Amino acid sequence: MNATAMDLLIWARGTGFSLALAIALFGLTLRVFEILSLGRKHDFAPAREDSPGSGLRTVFSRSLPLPGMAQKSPITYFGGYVFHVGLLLVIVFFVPHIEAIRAVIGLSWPGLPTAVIDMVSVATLLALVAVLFDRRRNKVKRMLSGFGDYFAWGITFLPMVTGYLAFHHLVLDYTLMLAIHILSVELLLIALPFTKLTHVVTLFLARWYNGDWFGRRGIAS
Amino acid sequence: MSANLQRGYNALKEVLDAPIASYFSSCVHCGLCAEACMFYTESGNPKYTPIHKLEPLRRVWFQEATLAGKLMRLVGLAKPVTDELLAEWSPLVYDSCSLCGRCSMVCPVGNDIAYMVRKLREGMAASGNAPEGLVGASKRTVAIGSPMGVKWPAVQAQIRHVQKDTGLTVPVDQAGVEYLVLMSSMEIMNYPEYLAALTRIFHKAGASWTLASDAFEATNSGIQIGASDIAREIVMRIVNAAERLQVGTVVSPECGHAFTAIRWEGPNLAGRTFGFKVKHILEVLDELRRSGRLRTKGNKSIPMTYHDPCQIARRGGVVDQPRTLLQMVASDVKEMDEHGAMNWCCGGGGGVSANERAEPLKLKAFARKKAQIEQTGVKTLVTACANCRITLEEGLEHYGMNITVLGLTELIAESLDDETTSADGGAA
Amino acid sequence: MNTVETLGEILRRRGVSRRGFMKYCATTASLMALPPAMAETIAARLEKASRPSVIWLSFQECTGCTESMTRSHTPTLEGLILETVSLDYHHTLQAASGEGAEQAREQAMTANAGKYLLVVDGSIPMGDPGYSTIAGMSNVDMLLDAAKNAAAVIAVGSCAAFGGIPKAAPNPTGAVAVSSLVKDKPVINVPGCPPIPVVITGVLAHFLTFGGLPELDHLGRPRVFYGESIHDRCYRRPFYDRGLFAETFDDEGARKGWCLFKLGCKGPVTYNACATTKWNQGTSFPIQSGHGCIGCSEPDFWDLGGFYQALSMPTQKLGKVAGAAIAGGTIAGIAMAAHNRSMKASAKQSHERVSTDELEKGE
Amino acid sequence: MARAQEMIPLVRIDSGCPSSNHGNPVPLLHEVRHALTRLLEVGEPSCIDLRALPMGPGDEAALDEILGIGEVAASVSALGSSNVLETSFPGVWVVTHRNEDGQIVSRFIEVAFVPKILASQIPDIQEGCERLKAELDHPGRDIEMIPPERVAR
Repeated sequence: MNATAMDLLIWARGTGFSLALAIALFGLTLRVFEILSLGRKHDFAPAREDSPGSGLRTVFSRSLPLPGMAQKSPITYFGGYVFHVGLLLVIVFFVPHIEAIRAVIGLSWPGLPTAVIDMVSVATLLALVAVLFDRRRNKVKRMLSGFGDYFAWGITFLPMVTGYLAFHHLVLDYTLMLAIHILSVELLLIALPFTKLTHVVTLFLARWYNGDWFGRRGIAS
Repeated sequence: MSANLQRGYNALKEVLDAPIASYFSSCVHCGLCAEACMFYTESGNPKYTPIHKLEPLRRVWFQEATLAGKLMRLVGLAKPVTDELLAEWSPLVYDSCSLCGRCSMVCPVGNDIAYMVRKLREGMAASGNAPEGLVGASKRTVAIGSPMGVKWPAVQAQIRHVQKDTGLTVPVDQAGVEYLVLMSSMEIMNYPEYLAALTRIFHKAGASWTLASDAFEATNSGIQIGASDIAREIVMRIVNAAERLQVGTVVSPECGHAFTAIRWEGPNLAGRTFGFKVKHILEVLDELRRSGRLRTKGNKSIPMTYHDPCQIARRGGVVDQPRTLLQMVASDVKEMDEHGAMNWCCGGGGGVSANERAEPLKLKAFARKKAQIEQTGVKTLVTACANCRITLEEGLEHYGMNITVLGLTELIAESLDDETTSADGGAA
Repeated sequence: MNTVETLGEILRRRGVSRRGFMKYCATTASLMALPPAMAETIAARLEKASRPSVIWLSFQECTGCTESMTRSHTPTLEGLILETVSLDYHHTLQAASGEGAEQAREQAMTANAGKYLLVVDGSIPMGDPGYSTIAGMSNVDMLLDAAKNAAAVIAVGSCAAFGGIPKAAPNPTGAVAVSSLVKDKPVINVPGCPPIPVVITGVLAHFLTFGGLPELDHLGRPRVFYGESIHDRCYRRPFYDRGLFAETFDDEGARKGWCLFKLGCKGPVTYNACATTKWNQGTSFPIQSGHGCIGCSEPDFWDLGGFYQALSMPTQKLGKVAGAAIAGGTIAGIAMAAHNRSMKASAKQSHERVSTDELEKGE
Repeated sequence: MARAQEMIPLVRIDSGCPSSNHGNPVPLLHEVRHALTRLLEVGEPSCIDLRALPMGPGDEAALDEILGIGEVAASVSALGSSNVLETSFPGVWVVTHRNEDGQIVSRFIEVAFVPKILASQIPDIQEGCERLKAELDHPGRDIEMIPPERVAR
């Protein structure tokens, strides 16, 4: 018997997942050390008292656009919202995913009906296509974008699209598509610490530092 | 590696810190910072995208402080930092950035881009890639004491004028006073009314104050060009004078970067906290108002609007004070659509106005401010930064706009309530 | 062996009426998972079908497949099929033993060379032949010998089809599937542990009726039986779609017959006819009895993680892996941190004071 | 061969929850409706194999209940018994084939004017006809014993 879809699935759920998780955790830990070890000089300038801003405030507030900004770059904002919220919902509230998370961290919670997940997935996929289109169309984004940006887009899109195709039994046999789906997630995990996808972790640090800086100066950023 | 590059590269390694590493790790190339930058919005050129201006610093961080970057450099995949790169980036780092920090407010992942441009300038300056105009200003500040070449005798001449006009004494080198007043050379040369206004206000308020003959200049080219060694030297003149005279508060003039230099960067350049407080003149005025020592009468009814200087508002936290003060003297204040912490920069900050090379771009970027002013429909523009004021006046003239620009401190001084002259006051 | 008598003749000889034959054909179509309209074609073919010789070899197996087939629930009808074939060698069922039995096999192979069907259950050990040997002959030799002149090979059960439980990690006997040894003959895989009885007889009926092989999927399984997953044909599927899952085997969801995905059901990746054909006179199948599908008709189902582990769950224990990765990341991180700190310290040390002279490019 | 199933009685134990309808009959009933339309319009009969459809516990009972019982109920004895029932929807028949042990071996919904299995089959008629002819040519006891008046009729 040659390698079958099932062999691939078994590898993906077993060795593959362990490897990917190990690389992701290794990488993220390393990255956090790399970042924090650079340190931050003590600020001798006395901070303003009763500041309206703070690092913690900014961690949350930066999720909302400032007035006027959303109109300036609607695809970035609305596309960004739809695909981020969509990804979050699909990753965190699709029952098979909850089971996978439970196996890793031991916690679980109620899921959403698959019809809802299905709709969210379509919206997420469309939003991802829209932001890619915008990346090619918008001259700023096109100038900023390199291989890493398209690669990051690809490895985000791949799990979404393979998951969707697997669920709907499209293109490939379900077992093979499921294996490819899991492998694509593993690729995402492996790339997480070493691409711009690291922002899922470091954006909290970045927002904190930014908010702390502005907060000391009396500005709610 | 040339000696210049070596010095610059070393300086860039020195400035790397955890915030910078977090910022570069988080950037997703969404391009939103461009939408917040008038150098991009008014020119339409994507190279003025704020995060793009940081490429040399990003390379140093990636190759020096990450394992992935070190490995990439090992196999020759990392893009090198060269003399040519720094030279190519010099116009992006100096001409197209006023350090206004608007991009730092909109970045969705929270990158403080202005903070990083300031750090990148350390390497650019150390490697000799700073623009000529700023180099000249720095040389004059260090050698003569002021970027515009103003020396103490020029200030003395102005003091004489003020004393003559107001009939009040301008105290010099007096120890133990409440306020040590600083000025910017712009105010000494172009806006002598500032010193007169302060003299009258402090007199009415009964506040003790002084000028220091060896530390009158508040502007700091070292901050703008990004050379901390030079900035420290300049700042320490003020610190030494203030501590020698044992003043309670050092008052930053109506100048944005001067406030940043002494209030926020000063203690860090000195490596210690100061034995005195540092306040912007608007903060001082607002405190005097609150304690009842500053009173005005009469309201100007002409419509006015207020331009927030970036370093004072967004980067300095002085947002409410100018509005309260303006309300005291003007009855028809119209706000621009985006103001306060989200104001648009005049385009001349961060050393841009001292950099002749940047002149055309600065005027192009001014179109944003122009549109904001036009939208309010007013003919009188009030601000609180001598540098903004010069840039605004140049811009308005360039675009043929008939708008009057006023300094807020003078506007307050004009409306001082003469009835309530304090006991020891002289003739008005 | 005489094979001149056709099935039609056999049936008539037994006094089966045309109505009975129609009923038989309708049922055969049903058990071959063919559309009812095919009954007439089947009838026409069966009239003329002749009686093939079948040699059944059992290797590393548990006899479950033979048990399953002999206990098929339609004695009369499937019995007819079984009686129609000439089962010339089956060491579990035949009366003969010892050398006589082996002679029967050799005789059948010679007499029907090129025409007989070879049915195999059990996997073949490639390690020490001593793991499974019949009459001093290793399983590999016997298989290759018998396959040489067979018309086709039917690998019955997951062991013969995919290696099955003997091949489960770490595969101590070096077990392999029939298809990895027999390359020059058509091999039909009829996996399942055991396969559904009517699926075994259905494949025989197909061979009998159409004289050839049914359409096979990429794993060599007849598409008619293995074309759709258990999940897709499961009556509990609506619960999956609505997000209603049994969490334990005795909770309210379990009593209400909700989806068993969370309890480890492998239905989504298992292709078999259980959900429609069912077992025990069409009474039920594992999911209907409240237990998830274990995926027994799929290759390496034994290594698919625990039977009670949801399909989407990683199969390996991750605690140690995660711990080791974080520890490794910490060590590498500390090394990088030390590097970064010394990089910054040395940069600070080699700081050349920038005076206004250095602002201009010298040299 | 002795059949274990005969010795091991199958006992259904009620799980305590109602055998709910899992919704599977609905698409099937739509299929039946389309088959009826076809039968009316082009006279084409259809047959649906109930063993090829996913049915949960209660589904088949629910289906039977919806279909109901119509006017005709017939029984065929051939290789075991077969029940042919017209449902309350004329033209829709449920055919249940059993083996000689009384176990259900297949079950169909036939949409037809008359299910084929009810009609006498030509080979059977031929055989019956021949048998009758043989009997008449060589009268055996059976025919002789019939009273003459009944033969005349």
